[in-house]
Amino acid sequence: MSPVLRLLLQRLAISVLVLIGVSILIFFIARIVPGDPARIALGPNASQAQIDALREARHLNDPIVVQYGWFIRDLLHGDLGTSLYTKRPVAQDVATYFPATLELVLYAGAMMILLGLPLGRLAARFQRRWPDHVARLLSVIAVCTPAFVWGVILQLTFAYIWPIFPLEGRLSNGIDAPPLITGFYTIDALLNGQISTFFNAVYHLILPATALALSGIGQTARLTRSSMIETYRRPFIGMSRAYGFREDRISRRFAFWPSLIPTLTILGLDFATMLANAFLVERVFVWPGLSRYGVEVIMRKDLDAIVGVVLVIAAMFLITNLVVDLIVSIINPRIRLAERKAKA
Amino acid sequence: MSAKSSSVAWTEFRSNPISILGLILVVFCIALALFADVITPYPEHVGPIGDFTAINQAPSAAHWFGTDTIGRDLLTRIIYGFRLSLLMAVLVLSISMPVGVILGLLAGYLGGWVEFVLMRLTDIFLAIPPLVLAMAIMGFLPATLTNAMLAVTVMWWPWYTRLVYNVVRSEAREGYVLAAEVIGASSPHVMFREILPNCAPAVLTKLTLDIGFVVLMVSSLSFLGLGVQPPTPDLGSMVADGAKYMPDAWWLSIFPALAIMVLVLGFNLLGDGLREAFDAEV
Amino acid sequence: MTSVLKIRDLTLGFRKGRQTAQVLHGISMHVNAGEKVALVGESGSGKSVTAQLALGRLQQERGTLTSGEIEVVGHDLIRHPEAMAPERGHRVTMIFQDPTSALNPVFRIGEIFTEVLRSGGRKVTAAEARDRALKALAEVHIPDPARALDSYPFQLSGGMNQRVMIAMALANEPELLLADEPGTALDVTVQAQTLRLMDDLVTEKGTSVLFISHNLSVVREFADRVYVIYRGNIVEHGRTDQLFANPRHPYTRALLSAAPKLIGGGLPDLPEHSDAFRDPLIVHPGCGEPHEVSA
Amino acid sequence: MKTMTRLGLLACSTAMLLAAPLAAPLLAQERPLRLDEAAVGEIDPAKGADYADTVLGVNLYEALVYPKQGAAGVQPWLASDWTIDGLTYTFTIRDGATFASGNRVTADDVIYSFNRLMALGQGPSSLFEGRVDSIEAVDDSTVAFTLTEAFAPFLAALVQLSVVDSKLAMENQGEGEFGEFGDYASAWLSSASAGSGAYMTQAHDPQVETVMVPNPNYNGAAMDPLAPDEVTYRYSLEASTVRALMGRGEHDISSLWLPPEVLKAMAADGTVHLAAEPGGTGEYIMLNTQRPPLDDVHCRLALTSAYDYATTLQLLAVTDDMAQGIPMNGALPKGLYGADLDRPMPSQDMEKAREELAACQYDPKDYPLDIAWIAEVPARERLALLMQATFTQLGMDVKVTRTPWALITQQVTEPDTAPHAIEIAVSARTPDPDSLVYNMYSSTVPHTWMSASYLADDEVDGYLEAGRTETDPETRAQIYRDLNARLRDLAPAIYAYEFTGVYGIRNGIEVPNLEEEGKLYPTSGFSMLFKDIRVTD
Repeated sequence: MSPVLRLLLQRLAISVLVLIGVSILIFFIARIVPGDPARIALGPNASQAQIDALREARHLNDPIVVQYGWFIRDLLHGDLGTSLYTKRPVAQDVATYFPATLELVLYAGAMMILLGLPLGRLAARFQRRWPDHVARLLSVIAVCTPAFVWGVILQLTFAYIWPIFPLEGRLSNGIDAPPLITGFYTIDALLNGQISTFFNAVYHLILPATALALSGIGQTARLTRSSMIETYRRPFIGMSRAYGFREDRISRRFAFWPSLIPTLTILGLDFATMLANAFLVERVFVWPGLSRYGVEVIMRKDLDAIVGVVLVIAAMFLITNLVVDLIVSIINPRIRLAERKAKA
Repeated sequence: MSAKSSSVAWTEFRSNPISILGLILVVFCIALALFADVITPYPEHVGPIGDFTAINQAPSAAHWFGTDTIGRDLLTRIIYGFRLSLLMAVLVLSISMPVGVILGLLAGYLGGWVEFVLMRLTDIFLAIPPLVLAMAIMGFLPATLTNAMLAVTVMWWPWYTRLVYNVVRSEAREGYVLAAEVIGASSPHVMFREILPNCAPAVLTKLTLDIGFVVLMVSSLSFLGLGVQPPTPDLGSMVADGAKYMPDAWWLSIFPALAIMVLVLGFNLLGDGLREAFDAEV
Repeated sequence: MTSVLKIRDLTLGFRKGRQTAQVLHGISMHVNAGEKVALVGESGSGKSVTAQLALGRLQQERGTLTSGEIEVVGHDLIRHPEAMAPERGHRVTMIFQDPTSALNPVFRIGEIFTEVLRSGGRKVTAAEARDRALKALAEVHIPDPARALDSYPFQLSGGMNQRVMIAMALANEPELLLADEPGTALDVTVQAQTLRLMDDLVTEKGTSVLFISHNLSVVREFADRVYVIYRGNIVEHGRTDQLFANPRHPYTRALLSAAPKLIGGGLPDLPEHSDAFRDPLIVHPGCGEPHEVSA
Repeated sequence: MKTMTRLGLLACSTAMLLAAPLAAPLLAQERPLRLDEAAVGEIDPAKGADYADTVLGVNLYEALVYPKQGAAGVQPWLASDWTIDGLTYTFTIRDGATFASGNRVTADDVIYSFNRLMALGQGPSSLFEGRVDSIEAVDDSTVAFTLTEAFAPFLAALVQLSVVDSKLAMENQGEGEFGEFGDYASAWLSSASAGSGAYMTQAHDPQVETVMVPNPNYNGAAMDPLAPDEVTYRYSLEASTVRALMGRGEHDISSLWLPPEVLKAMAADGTVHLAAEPGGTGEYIMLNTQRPPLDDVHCRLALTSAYDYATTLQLLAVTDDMAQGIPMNGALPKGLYGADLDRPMPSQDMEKAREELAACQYDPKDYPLDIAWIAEVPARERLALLMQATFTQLGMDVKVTRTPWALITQQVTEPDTAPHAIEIAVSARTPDPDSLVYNMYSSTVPHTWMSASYLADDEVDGYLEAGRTETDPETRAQIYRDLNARLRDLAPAIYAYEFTGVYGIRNGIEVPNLEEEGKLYPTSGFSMLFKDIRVTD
């Protein structure tokens, strides 16, 4: 087995354990709170008989550990319960709304990497000179401003005062959603050859993705900068300079790649922050995603739906970390080639 | 880790104008919060009492930041919002930090099953984005100030546990710890007297940065309507409530938004300055 | 006789805030073509900064104050330090204390080697680069050069990495090789082996070497001429045989008497400080600086 | 990295360039109508409960009867006429009535719909609970209901019985607990419509929007030739978003819940006009009659006297001649039996409030008062804060809590956990006062958000029962007037004001039912018939 694969399997096993832990945590929090879930689920007009029937049907009279067992069994059957908010199965809601959030977060993530890394690299290369000061100031402001404030500011500026971008939604009124394949409108539109729908979807993504990405861009730039400054102090950069490697080659290659390893690990966390900040941004831009659904179900004490949303987001976060681990292990030859060293 | 003495750190800190700016902002915000009763032009507007004859007024000489939807002076409420944000941040951190630090010490120093259990628990907490976990907890509890703080506290300690754990793991191999163990010092002694002081720069730096981030988190919760309840002045809910009146009454959300920015920025710059000065890994 | 390195009355200071820390107090030295010269002193004596100045790098940093003259392969590095940019890695190269940490851990030896061959903007095709690298590695007696090129530094032993380093240092046929505590981080026998290998090669190619070292046994074995530096001042200068046979400066004597402790690397124990260490420069016969001779 | 960055920039800039001309919506339809509601839309008529659900219900489905336009009572709708014989109500289904599927509307569809409503036990089912003894098909187009006992509000209640296409529903039903009826197509009907209304669903997402197109088989009341050919009913838009969309001409009719300032600002832009939908909804500040100190009527009267009615109305003003509320002088909004319009409107009287408080057995200082307001309706915060300010002057310790609606529905099931006071809007669901006050004040109903006063008064119960069984309209009206008087004396609520829905309507859209004299359907939501709306540009 290759070391990368072994590492991944190891991480996967840990992730599954963690996910089980998360499910226990969230399940118990949901059950110890005041209020009878059956009564909440049935709404104000329910009779005592209806409530008793539901308590029985959902095993609410069993000990909590047994209830957790039932919960896991249903979970494995893809049954997350029913949402009070949409009156549909939670699993169906999650499947409907998650792609929108994921699409938004992935675009924001791409912006974070494409803009944050170069900005941080630039700051490190020109450490303590003006590009550094500008980059640092921009990134610290980006980090210190909550995503919802960016949302409000961007919407006000670029959709209201200068109506360059759409105010809200995933597609303009009158443009139909592309046939469902992945749930990502941009990808589905391309797969179906609907170029104008693709651009319309991208056009709608720009403002919310930017609002979501800004603090990530700042964070990435800061991390990249400090990681690269650390790298610049290492002897192999001294060697590169002594051998006359061009400064921008060092900055782009010889200092950049080693710095990426610690940066990437933390970028995984930033991605998680984005999943959370999507809750704020989707609200501002009326983005029909899982986060907006999450806010609504939380406001309504829709227990099954809350548990479902948190589990999905935790799973997403763990998958992100797995992907990050994979990328790091590919970039970092020490992990990739661990076996060869053992033999040598 | 903490190779630099505090005087060297101070010299270094002082030489960085950005850090000084952070310090000034922090002192400014704290001063506003402390002396809110004296400074604010309309201290009676902190509560529900407004002036229904002066609703939604644009910024003017009488109301520098305008008035809100029930005629309260926005500047007054923002200054009290500083007080509340800072108070919440301090309370949240004064519980989550010690808990996290002690658990991190235990996990890192004792190892074995203690380490396994604590660190897996930490992983579980860290596997859910903090805001989502806090929101979920708030989803199950009534939205009150206490519960909001509780929710944030519950999700904050693991960060300190992990930080201290990592420091301890590297410090435990250091000579002075081995030396202390060789001469037969007790575990608590080694943990608290030998290792803890060496975690201090990292923990303090993180603490400073975290004040900003707790403010950010709490205001995000409030923005979603899950945190502080009216009429208590809170910056996040002011932004959310004001956003409904955009763009006509822009001041309602722009000023509180800027206030959050300034507050978080101050602690961030200060924290960054400390990090560089102490060379601390956070 | 041409000097590849010529330093005259060189001072160096670092400004920090309103204070200036003076590191070099007006040193003069030279390295002639094909000559192996050692600069000996404790850490912090100013020997490493001298190497950095010779690369033209340190004077480009902000807060660095220099005066005097420093001329390397014909370039005036006080006025035009940037002139060194295309020469680094070609006419002047360097070898380091710890070869493994001096090689970038996330790139293969081959990639680093190619970069070295192309440094200063020289056009070298990939095939050509690999060819030259293989030859260079063969010269330093690396058993399987092709495999080494495809390896990462951490996959090779320290000795192998030092050979790679030497191959890189000599691949572009430099005129001056700066050896900053070469191989101090290595095992003593490995260090000795690689130094001998280097010595053979530089002798064969006629490369000048500036050894920067605190290790007197290394200096005694490999250097033709020695400068002893103490706190930013050259205190004694002579041919290796003269200096070791007849150390005249109190500091040199103290160093030599401490020598047994120093063999095998490691940080030198500071010889006990004495005011006598501040005595003026002593130059052994026949060893004057070029400008003094011509003057 | 370098190439990636360039690619990214290239992609972004290309997207911007190409997207700009696409900014204008590509309208496939000639007369689109876009409107929004604060809540989530439920298109299953057996589950619908609130305003948005009513609007969806009346457009997608037809009931046997419909509120009279511009008057009290009901008119023929899906039923062309009916006869009442003692406890039996017999309806004849309109000739040629057809579902969107092309199926004819038959008596069996009515029976299926009624049984389905009662089996699911949600939405408007409580209007009929225990009242119908049997329902049978006399022939294909005649259906007869037999009641268990006299029930005067029955006919009016039928406006809430939407008739579902039973053949289509049964083709689409899933597994469920209802035997041969499976799940009563519960899942399917929450995602598609199966009615005979003027419109049918094209797409439905409860969190986003419902898209409706005209029903090609519709043969009910005439449809305006300029009626929209595509209706998008959107959910949960922020006030600022609606305002901006309307400013750009990308939205046509706002929800009812915009703060007055926003409506005012929109109207001032000159691209939007306002229209009001008065009637049928009371704004009640329900006082918890089971918790001290409000279990003492004098304490309650102190609050009703201290309440600042004038400022309330001032806060609801949108423009000089339009407001989101009008004064209310009792438990019944105008337009319902028993609402007496001659009585003076209440006003703040602090003197009287202090007297009542003195007569109250409790010292207000010992009992902190908690007032809740519904988080979903931001404008109510002001009224809660206004109460806090006013009641504090009486020496009371008042706490205000923002509570999400779902939590309120949960809290109110127990008088002990319910707040002392909470402002709730209650609408008559049918054009009959019984649909409003019975659920609010009868001591026999389970505790719900409508009955958060927990009143238990024999005299009130007596009036309520009498109102149900009495069929003579004039006597009934007197019963409700007496009830109203009694409810003023008992003060189970502060009758704060009567809610008036104010819509912002984009110029170019005409809503005659709201804008023309005498065309209003006085029951909340029933005027929003898309078939009557004109899209003129």
